[in-house]
Amino acid sequence: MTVIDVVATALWVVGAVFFFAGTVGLLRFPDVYTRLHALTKPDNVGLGFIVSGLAIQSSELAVALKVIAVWVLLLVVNAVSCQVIARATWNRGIRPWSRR
Amino acid sequence: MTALDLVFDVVLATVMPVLVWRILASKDLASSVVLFVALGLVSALAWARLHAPDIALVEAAVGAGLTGALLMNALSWIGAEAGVTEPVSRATRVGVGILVTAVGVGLAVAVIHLTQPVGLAHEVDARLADAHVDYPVTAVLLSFRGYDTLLEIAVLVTAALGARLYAPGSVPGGDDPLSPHPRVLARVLTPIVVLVAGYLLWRGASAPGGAFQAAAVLAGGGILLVLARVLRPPRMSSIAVRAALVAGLAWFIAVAALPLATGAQLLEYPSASAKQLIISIEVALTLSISIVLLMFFPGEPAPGEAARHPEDRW
Amino acid sequence: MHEVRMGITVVLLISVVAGLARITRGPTLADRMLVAQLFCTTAVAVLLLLAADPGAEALRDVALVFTLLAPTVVITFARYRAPTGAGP
Amino acid sequence: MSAWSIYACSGAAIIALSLYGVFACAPLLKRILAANLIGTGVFLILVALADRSAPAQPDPVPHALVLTGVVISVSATALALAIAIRLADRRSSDDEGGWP
Repeated sequence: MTVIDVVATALWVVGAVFFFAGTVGLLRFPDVYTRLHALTKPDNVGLGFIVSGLAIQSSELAVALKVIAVWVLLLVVNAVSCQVIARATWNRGIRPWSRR
Repeated sequence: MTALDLVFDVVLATVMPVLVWRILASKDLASSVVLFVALGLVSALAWARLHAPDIALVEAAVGAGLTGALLMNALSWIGAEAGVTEPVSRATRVGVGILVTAVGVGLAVAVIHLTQPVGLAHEVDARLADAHVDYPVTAVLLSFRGYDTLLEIAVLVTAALGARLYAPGSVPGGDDPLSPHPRVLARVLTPIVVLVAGYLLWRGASAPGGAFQAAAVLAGGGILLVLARVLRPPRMSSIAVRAALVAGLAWFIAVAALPLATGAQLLEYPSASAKQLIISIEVALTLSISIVLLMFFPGEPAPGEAARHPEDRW
Repeated sequence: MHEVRMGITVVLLISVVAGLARITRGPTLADRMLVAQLFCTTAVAVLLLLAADPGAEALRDVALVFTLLAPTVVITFARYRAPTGAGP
Repeated sequence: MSAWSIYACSGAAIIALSLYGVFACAPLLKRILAANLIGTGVFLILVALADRSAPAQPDPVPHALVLTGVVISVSATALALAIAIRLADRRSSDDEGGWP
């Protein structure tokens, strides 16, 4: 394993941890809005780490740019999707959970 | 194949039937639809593992994007409680259960014991030069089995006509309660969707991609525009829509029948211009299939009475 | 490196399967939709990891298509009106 | 067990489950879903069989079949949904009428 491989592996492991954290949040958090917050972790950070690992390891620049493009696109799409989900939930009269 | 590959395959292959079971067992139809979307995503991974990236591409667009949207939309029209057929008696369920178990086990055993080594891969490879395309799957679709694809587009156009006859679609009015996000997102994504569709179509001659993939992506983008209320659902009354709907079929038939005039066989492309003809068919097919898929989407039900009489909105 | 990537994909797959419990539990449709979105993100990650194997480059396009069409279902869900008046 | 046989068994299980769904589920929408899922099972078996030659190139003929099959299956589902929409509409609008 070269240095790059080691770094890439570390990045992937960190990314996988964020994916795992997202699932835990999805299962443990009390309402839709907090779960949305949990979901953004794998979306943004988790995939970000995995993509960085792949990008530094790829031999071609085009490949690195493509995986980064997928990540950026997913950031945009999921950010808006989360807003849409939150707004639809709010419009249906569901209010955020609070510790009473 | 390493042990980890095996673990991945086993987990994936177990998750799919479990999802199917949950889809059919879940009490709430909306969660069935969500689970169905999840199954679409998971099965795309299975196609990827089985070295079928073409199918993964179509599945990604059709299974996850289109069918999910169609089902969710149909659910808004039908309602969660409507559309219930007669309850099935216990005896029938037990009988059917026994029968399908037999079918499943028999099928699995039969498939695993297929010893005949592999079908037509060698034949396709040997004749690839005659097909005028470099990518085997595209060669099978448009050259070796052009017949199938020609009939398929006919089936698709018929299905689109049928779907529109039954549920002609509606035009939602009023303010968008989700404004402005869907509209902005659709506007940002549309150029990228068109670019990706073009890229997939262009790749089809030499690598995974082609008319079906491009059309599925385009249709997904179209549905996004309709959902975001940027575009209205395509209307049958529009000449442009009708032309786009039949373009693929008409052009394919023309190209297929033309060699008959020179004494050649049906679908025998003249070898000098074969590649150009295949590409032109692919472009026409992309257009038609994407419009067909878009026609399946009847639009949102309008609030109140309007949704009850969709024929008024033809 | 293939083994490392496969190891990561197995972890991702198992973690997303655990998330399935949320679809069953709900309680609202939005919660279920979140799981579908998590599935989508995970599928993209898995596809990108698988695409690093030689000969599997096309899977990057699949990931791209996934990303592009993910919002369709989310927006149909958001438009979903239960006609009987029941909540999401 | 090789990879293809695992997926082929999975396909057989999906076919059995969804066949059961077609006959035993009460909601019309679920029957439509089940019919669509039978297709998924069949495709899985076909593509698994095409991959028997792994690690050599898989057989392109089943791939082409499934490719068209996926699109046909979404059309069939969409047509069925359109009919189901119309049926629900009829039922709700003329309850007094003679619609079955």
